[in-house]
Amino acid sequence: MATMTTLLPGEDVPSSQFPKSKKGTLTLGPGLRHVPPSTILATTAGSLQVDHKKSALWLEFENGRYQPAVGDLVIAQVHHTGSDHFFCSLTPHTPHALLGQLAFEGASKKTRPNLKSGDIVYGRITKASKWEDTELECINPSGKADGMGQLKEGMLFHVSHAFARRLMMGTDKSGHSKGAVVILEEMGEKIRFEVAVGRNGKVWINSSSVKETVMIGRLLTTADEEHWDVEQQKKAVKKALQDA
Amino acid sequence: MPLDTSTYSLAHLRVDGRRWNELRRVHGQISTQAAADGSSYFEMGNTKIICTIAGPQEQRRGGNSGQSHDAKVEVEIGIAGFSGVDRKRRGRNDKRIQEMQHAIASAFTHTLFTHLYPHSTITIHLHVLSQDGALLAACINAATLALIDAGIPMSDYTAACTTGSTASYASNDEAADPLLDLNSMEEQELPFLTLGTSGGDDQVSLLIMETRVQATRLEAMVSVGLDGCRQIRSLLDGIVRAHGKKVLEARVT
Amino acid sequence: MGPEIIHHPLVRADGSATYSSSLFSVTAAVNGPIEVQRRDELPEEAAIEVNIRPSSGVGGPRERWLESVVSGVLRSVLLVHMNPRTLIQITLQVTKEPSLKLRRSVKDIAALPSLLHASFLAVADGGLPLATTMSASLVAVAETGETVLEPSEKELAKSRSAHAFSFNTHGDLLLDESAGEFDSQMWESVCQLAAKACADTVQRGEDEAMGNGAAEKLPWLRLELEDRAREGSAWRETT
Amino acid sequence: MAITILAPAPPPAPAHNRRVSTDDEDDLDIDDLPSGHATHSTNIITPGQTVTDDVQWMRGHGTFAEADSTAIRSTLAGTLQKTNKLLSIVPLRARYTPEIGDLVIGRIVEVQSRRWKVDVAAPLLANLLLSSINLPGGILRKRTSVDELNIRSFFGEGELLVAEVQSLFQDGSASLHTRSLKYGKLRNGYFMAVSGMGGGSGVVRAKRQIFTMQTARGGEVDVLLGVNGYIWIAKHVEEEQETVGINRLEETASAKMYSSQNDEISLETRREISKIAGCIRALVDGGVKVEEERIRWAYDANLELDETEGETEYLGGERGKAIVEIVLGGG
Amino acid sequence: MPREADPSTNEQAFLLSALRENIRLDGRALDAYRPISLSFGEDYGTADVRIGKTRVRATISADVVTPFVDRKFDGVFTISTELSPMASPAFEVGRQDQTEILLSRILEKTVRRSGALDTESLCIVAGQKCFHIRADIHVMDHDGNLVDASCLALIAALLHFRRPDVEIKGEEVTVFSVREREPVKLAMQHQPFCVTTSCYEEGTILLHDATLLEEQCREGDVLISMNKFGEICQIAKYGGAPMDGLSILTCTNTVLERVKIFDQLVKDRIAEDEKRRDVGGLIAELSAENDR
Repeated sequence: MATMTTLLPGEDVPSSQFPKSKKGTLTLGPGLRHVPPSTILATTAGSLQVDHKKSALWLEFENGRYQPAVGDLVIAQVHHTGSDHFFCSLTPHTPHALLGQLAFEGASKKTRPNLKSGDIVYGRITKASKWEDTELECINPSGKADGMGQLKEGMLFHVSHAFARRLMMGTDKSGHSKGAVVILEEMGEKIRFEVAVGRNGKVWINSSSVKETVMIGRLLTTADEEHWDVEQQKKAVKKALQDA
Repeated sequence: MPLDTSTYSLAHLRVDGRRWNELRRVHGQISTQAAADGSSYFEMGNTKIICTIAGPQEQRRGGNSGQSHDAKVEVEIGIAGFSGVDRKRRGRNDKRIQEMQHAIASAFTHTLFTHLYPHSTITIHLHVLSQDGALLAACINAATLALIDAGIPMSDYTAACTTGSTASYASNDEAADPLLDLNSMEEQELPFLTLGTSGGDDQVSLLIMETRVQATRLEAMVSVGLDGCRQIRSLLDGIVRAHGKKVLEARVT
Repeated sequence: MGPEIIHHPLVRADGSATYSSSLFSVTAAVNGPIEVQRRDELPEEAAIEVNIRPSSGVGGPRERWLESVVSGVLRSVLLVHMNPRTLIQITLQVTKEPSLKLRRSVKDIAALPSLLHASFLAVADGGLPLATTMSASLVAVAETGETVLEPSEKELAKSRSAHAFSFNTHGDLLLDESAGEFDSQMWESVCQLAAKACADTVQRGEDEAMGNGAAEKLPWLRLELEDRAREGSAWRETT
Repeated sequence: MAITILAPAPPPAPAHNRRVSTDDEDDLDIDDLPSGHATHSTNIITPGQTVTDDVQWMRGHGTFAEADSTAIRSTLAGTLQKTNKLLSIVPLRARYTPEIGDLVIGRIVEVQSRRWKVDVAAPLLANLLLSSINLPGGILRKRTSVDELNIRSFFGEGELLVAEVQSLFQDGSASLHTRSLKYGKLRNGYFMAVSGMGGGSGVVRAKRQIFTMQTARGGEVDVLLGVNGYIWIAKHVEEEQETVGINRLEETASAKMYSSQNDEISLETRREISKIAGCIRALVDGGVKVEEERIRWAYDANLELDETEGETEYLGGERGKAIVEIVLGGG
Repeated sequence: MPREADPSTNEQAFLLSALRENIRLDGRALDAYRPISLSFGEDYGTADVRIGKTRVRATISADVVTPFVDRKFDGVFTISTELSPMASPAFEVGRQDQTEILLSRILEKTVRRSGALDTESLCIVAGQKCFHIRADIHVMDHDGNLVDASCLALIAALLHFRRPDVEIKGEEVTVFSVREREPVKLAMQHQPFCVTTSCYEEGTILLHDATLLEEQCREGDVLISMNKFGEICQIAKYGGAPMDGLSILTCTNTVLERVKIFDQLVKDRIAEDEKRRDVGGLIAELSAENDR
């Protein structure tokens, strides 16, 4: 891997780092802003990441509050119910996001999902703007839930939003975890459990036993807090399975 | 002024002539304030309290308690400047009073059926006219009566009283006797606790002690307190029944 | 001696940092962007709330003044228009103060660079959008007329005047607060010294200035921030 | 100020003898109690008291059972009421709980974009939707967005109205309507609050909640008894029954419908209004239920007393007691 | 008015079902504490306590004031607890929060009312001059159990603190700065600590050192303050779910065990700190000088 470019707030991205793309459009991710005509400035301290295929640039940084972005899968908690929306909270102390009562699989005016305050849902962000309320849905354009909707039972664990992103990166062709988190895969080989990861730093885990759920959740939160590398993760999973 | 506890060991009589397990005179009235949703007047010896209930009524805006589905119990205590020996004015922000308010509110939140009144508030106003010990206990008893008058469902009476232990903490006297229902002179000299129970089986819903005492003496104090609460409960029950009888008589004629 | 910095010392806050110089030690916590109360809401930009808490006692007028100065500087550093109708809440807890008795006004001036550094590092840690990087420095003028950069307690106690400056990476002046007696000529020379000092903290490693090998001119702020940035994506290297 | 020395009170009855145990309390003969709304037992039941542990009964309002027991226990101080197999406790006194069809008097607390929030002395504020009121210009008129903007021209904060409970929400709050000519804004009168329907002495549900009284000197006076315990006593205004078509009638009525301006009320009428209010207050103080017949009796009783004992404006104290005595004696 | 966000229904239900199986989310035993760290600052009278993610800092300071008219022979001792948004955005500056009131009351009763600090020893000239010892509690991170952590920090800081030495010559009072003369320790009469017991499931499950989530889900709590001699300084059970009278009594036994551990912890850390400071026996020398 090439040496990492780190930027300080207010510094511009050197044009040599721009993705070599045939497409004319650049996609800017978090931590960067465009100042016309062609300057790209960092808005925080982070390491520059470039995806040449997608012609995208973004800055990676670890801490801070989750900022909603369109297309993100999140775990939201219903705060209260309005006449045609559920008011949901993505992170504490931020304005509520709106979840349409009809944005569920099979929902109609007659059969609305009955969510109460305190329930949690897995949904996708459809609108995120600094001027308007954030909006969510639990339905695909095809009308299918596709794993979204209310999350029943189980337990919610809180991790940093950077760690949640790594958890969601999936694996590359050779089966390696792109995000360098192998806990879920390693565990999955021995134990059956359900998992949903929200970009807002929430991981929902449900298994048949309380003990196993707690074990997986604790491994994830400690891995996040103590910055375990893949080897440490594997070791910890092994140990946890032995102790159980 | 140190309390002369030496006489106690001789005659086993307290400064006001009571024995160790005697309550002071308890007197209560119900429905004293016509304008309130519920009200009571309660005396424990010379501690005198008026209690009024407002609600359940819609929660004030801006409370933003969003998720809570149950009624909220709020308590406001006003202590009259002339109620005690020292004419000290206590401000609204006095932490001791706020602590008492919190204790009473959370004790009743558990015994009242708050889930029957979603998004509403039940406010308990307590006006202390005269203090002579057992202030918190008297407030709780007065509130119980007023809440019954307001017709707010509860699982049982909440009854409270104080107990103390003879001889202060300085002397580690194993022979210390527990005392029931202390007056303010006794409260100043002796370690004491306030005990509140709800339900018949000695379920302690409130216990507050602010003075230093040997842990070994706690058991005797608590058990005397539990007995005191049983007595208070039956006295409260008597007050409610007498009031109910009066109301029914008026209705029948 | 460079300042001592601890990144992200707190768990609950969105961003936090502890900054300790030889004079002061300050822990900063930032929460944001969060929901703002109606009365503080700004339609076009984020409201900034700064709270300074002294190590003992409750804050008074001098803390309120420091708060207003700090929030003014941060407003020019943060991209407040990126998060309109929200709140960025910064709490600064002073944990160490000079033990020598200093003049009130001098002590306040002396505290400013530490407060600013702590809050800037916390804001950067919290990933809040920033327009630029900033640095601050303290200069004291001794009775002899000699200028001292980052004075010690004793030097400060004996100083004729004290000056706090803050500059961003482009060399724009963000803060200028002084106490004591001085003339405009003196001020200008002090200002130049401070500008140089501020620029030094963030200069690029490859710059020739590094070659001079002056130890006290280490670009500590750049190093700290870059370290932090690398740490954030350290996991990539393990794959 | 005169100082009275109270006689020393007797010592409290030895409490030990009165064990708190349901066995010692008057045994409740549930089986003998006739079923139905009108009758309840005369025994007082207090919170926490076990009503029965017989499994044949079902628990209704004012009772609860602990998770691990079948015993039905009371949550209120009141009397037992039996409806077939359902046992409920009627409290001695309680705040008004709305029921569909109740005639209530309320006060506007808040104006929202398409509805009003109305205080009806219930645990929660009642709703009055813009679509549930008669709009000026005919019943069948369509509601427009202009009406939404002019919502304050119908009812503003603090104004009083008489309405009927149309439906109840899940949380128990009421939705009101004023879609009848007898409902709507209140003016020309006097408001008083007594405790409402909750088993206590106050306004009771009766055949007629609105009636007109012919007073001795002040002409006709309307009395509106809200089931929620709010009472409105006002000067009677004759509807102008001119020879106009039915549509015309509605129009003239509706023009005045939302006026907040009082008519001219003579001193005599004002005095009579206050006397009726005094009578009602005397009834409430005496623990007598407030209903049309009793108010009329009380008013007549007061007139009688005016003659025998001289006229007085204050109807509390001794005079109040005398009125109540006559009323209880049967008018 | 900001407030702490309520945990989701799932979290509440899961936490309770786990407790029913005697499992806590962080794998602790019910009566176990999270790892406790206690450290002292460079200056005298600063203690930093971390219990898990909860972090509290106590700072003691002293100055000379006139005593209260009705307490001529006593010094002044105040404890200030002001919660800031640093600990949690739910805490607002300048508004008294329920948590803050209870925290301040418990510290007041545990430490001040129980006479842990001998205030008579703070008197310099009766009726004219005395020390005002001020304790500031700064909550830096809030993840539950603020009371126990604050109490521990406060006692440790009081034990660590040294007030300036004074000399009285007739009417004249000289207060020596730290540089002039080795400062002196405060006179402590006993060291009380507070232990919070949280209860669940109608008081059948009791646990110590609840995290914030566990606090939000609990039915009630009992705060008991004791010293190692088995004296109870304060009990506070504010409402909540009723508990058996007997189980409160048994609570005091487990609390006493915990208090003894706290007492030893503070003692060890203080000894370590003194050793660290006493480079080359300098302090011993100075204090010997003071004694004469």
